[in-house]
Amino acid sequence: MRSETGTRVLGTLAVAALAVLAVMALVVTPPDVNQQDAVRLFYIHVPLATVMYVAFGITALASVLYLLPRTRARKWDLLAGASAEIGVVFTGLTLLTGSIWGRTTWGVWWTWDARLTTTALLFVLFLGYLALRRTTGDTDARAKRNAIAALAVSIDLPIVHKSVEWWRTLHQKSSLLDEETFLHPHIHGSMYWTAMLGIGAFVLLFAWLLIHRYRLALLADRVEDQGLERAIAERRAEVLTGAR
Amino acid sequence: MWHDAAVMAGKDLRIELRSRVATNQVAPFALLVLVLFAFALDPDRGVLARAAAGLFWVAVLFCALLAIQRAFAVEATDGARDNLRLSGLDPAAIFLGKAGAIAAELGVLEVLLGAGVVVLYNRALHGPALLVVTCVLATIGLAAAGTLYGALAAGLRVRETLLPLLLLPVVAPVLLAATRASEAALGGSPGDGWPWVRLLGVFAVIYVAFGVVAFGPLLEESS
Amino acid sequence: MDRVVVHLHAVVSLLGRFPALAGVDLDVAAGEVVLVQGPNGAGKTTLLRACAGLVPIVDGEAVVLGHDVRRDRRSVRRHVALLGHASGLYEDLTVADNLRFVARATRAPGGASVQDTLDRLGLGGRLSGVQVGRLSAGQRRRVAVAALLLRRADLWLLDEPHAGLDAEGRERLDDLVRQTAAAGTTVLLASHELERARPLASRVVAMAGGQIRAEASAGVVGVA
Amino acid sequence: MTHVGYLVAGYGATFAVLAAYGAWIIGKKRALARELPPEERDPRWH
Repeated sequence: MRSETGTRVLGTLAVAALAVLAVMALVVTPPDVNQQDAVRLFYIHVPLATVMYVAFGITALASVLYLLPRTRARKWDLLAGASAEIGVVFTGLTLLTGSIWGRTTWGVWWTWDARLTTTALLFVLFLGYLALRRTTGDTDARAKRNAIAALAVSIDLPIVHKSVEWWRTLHQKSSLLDEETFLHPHIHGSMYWTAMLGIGAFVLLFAWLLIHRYRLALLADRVEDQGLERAIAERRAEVLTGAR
Repeated sequence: MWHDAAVMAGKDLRIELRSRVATNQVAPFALLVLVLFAFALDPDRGVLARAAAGLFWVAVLFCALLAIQRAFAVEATDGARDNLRLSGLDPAAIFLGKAGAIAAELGVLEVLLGAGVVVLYNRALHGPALLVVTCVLATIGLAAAGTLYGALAAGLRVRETLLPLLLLPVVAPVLLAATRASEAALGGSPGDGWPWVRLLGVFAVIYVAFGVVAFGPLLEESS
Repeated sequence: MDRVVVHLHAVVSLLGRFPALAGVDLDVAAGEVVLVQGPNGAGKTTLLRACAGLVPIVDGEAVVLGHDVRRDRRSVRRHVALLGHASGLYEDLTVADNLRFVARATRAPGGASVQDTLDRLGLGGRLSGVQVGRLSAGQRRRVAVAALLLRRADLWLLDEPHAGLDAEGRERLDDLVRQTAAAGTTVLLASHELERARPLASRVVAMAGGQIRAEASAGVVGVA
Repeated sequence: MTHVGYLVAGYGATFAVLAAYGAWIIGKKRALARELPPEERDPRWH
């Protein structure tokens, strides 16, 4: 049953979960004592940031699997690319919602808040990775290079995270945007459940997007290969047409 | 392995000595960048002096980009790349050799830039131990990550524009850590600088190790 | 002494997505000098580079000097010397610098010394101190041949070797090919210049459309 | 209800971008599927 109905169910589930999230986040949950209703942005900002890391984690894992000779397969390269692209979309949205939230709290569109800065660096890091993926070259060579590039970026993440955190917490205490402060269970019950729902909904959406983006990559790969058989046939026919 | 690395580094450095691109183009460029910063930041309001460490490392970053582009432009002719693969040199040694040559060049440039900062931005040097360690570790980190990304982008038509996009975000933590450590040294409170130096050390170790492992496949695959 | 040095069966090789080799079958025994001739774009250059393990082989079998090229490219390369269109030398380095780098890099055990090789190619005197960038195409080609000699390889892959050489240069090259083939080194030679290359070859194969089309024994003077 | 404008902008933009991205993927997939020979048609592609 891993056919079309499977993903359609997943798709409708994700949309339903997002709808419930919107209602809970915008209406049901109470406003924050000092941020008032701006806190409602958290219900999508935090899940977006969480899924971003999940996506880039999958890219790193798939790249490792591609590099290990035992598990080397085209599909890992395609999965790494698909997950990274979705990851960049989620990173962009995390930055967007973070910036809007910054505007409501500090009146400026961009604050050098530790988490936002790290996210911005992630955005540029993986944009570079995606740019590298788009360059031409023979498929196997390109796939191996993509995997190495993905790992070269991924091993940088903890360093980026640590250095930015030290840099920004020299002056003020840890970032307000931290989900630990936000997801703390003792906060008002409905807020906590809404936050959990948020992460669940966006993970479902991510899964749906990944499956279809992966299939798109598979299809593009197949169309490219299909062209290859034709090219070999034409190549061989070159002599018959008297290519003297 | 170390013999091969020395052979490679020797070749790269000899190319730089003979072609004198480093001395005639990259070094003047480095000083030019310092002067441009001075134009951008009005010198007499003290901003320049305070930002000296940061500006120094931004200038080093730009020079690193040039040195890396140059190091791989030399190998860009497909004949040279074929010979390198056929040469039987161990890829890890090629990586260490090339990174070593770039590190050496950057070291010289840093001394030059250091003098430039002291003279142009009239910042006296303090905490020399911290400064030297910071420069050494940051240079190793930049050379290793730079050589790795130079190989990643090598052989691609768009490598001139792709290399900065790929490399600069990755070495952003080096810029951050090196600047903070240098400011701690210049500001006379070296104690604050040492955690940043540890971070530079971690970065250098990770990217040298990753480069040694990844360079072989990269050399193979760059068409 | 009929050891098969090069065994290619249905080899397919891609340049980007263009199938430069579309199913090549070729067997070359030790000491043979095989001439591969054919029109531009037939795939001659790719064939040589595939034998050297420089181009990914996506299909078929390829065994060179006992090593499977597809699985173990690096060990093939240690025993192979390629003379390509591009000299592959470092323009900023002098002739002597370039050759010293090749000698030290390939750690040619007991290889002919750099000076000796320079003399054999007539590059000994003033030329050795000149930057390769300043040499003429012909001189550059000679330095490339000198580099080839330094490698003491078991398989020579020569791509249009005579191109750019003057009469004296060609004479020296022909002597070198005869001497090395006599010494047991196998030579795969890709060339347009039939009248120049044929006397050297013990066998001629014609190539077109990324495949070996016809085979003709040159049956000619020179190497048996 | 404070910051309504910001909330609408934040939620609206997020859902709009995600919906557009999803639609783009499905659309591109269908377009590419047409290039495959009929026998390779596969439910995964639509």
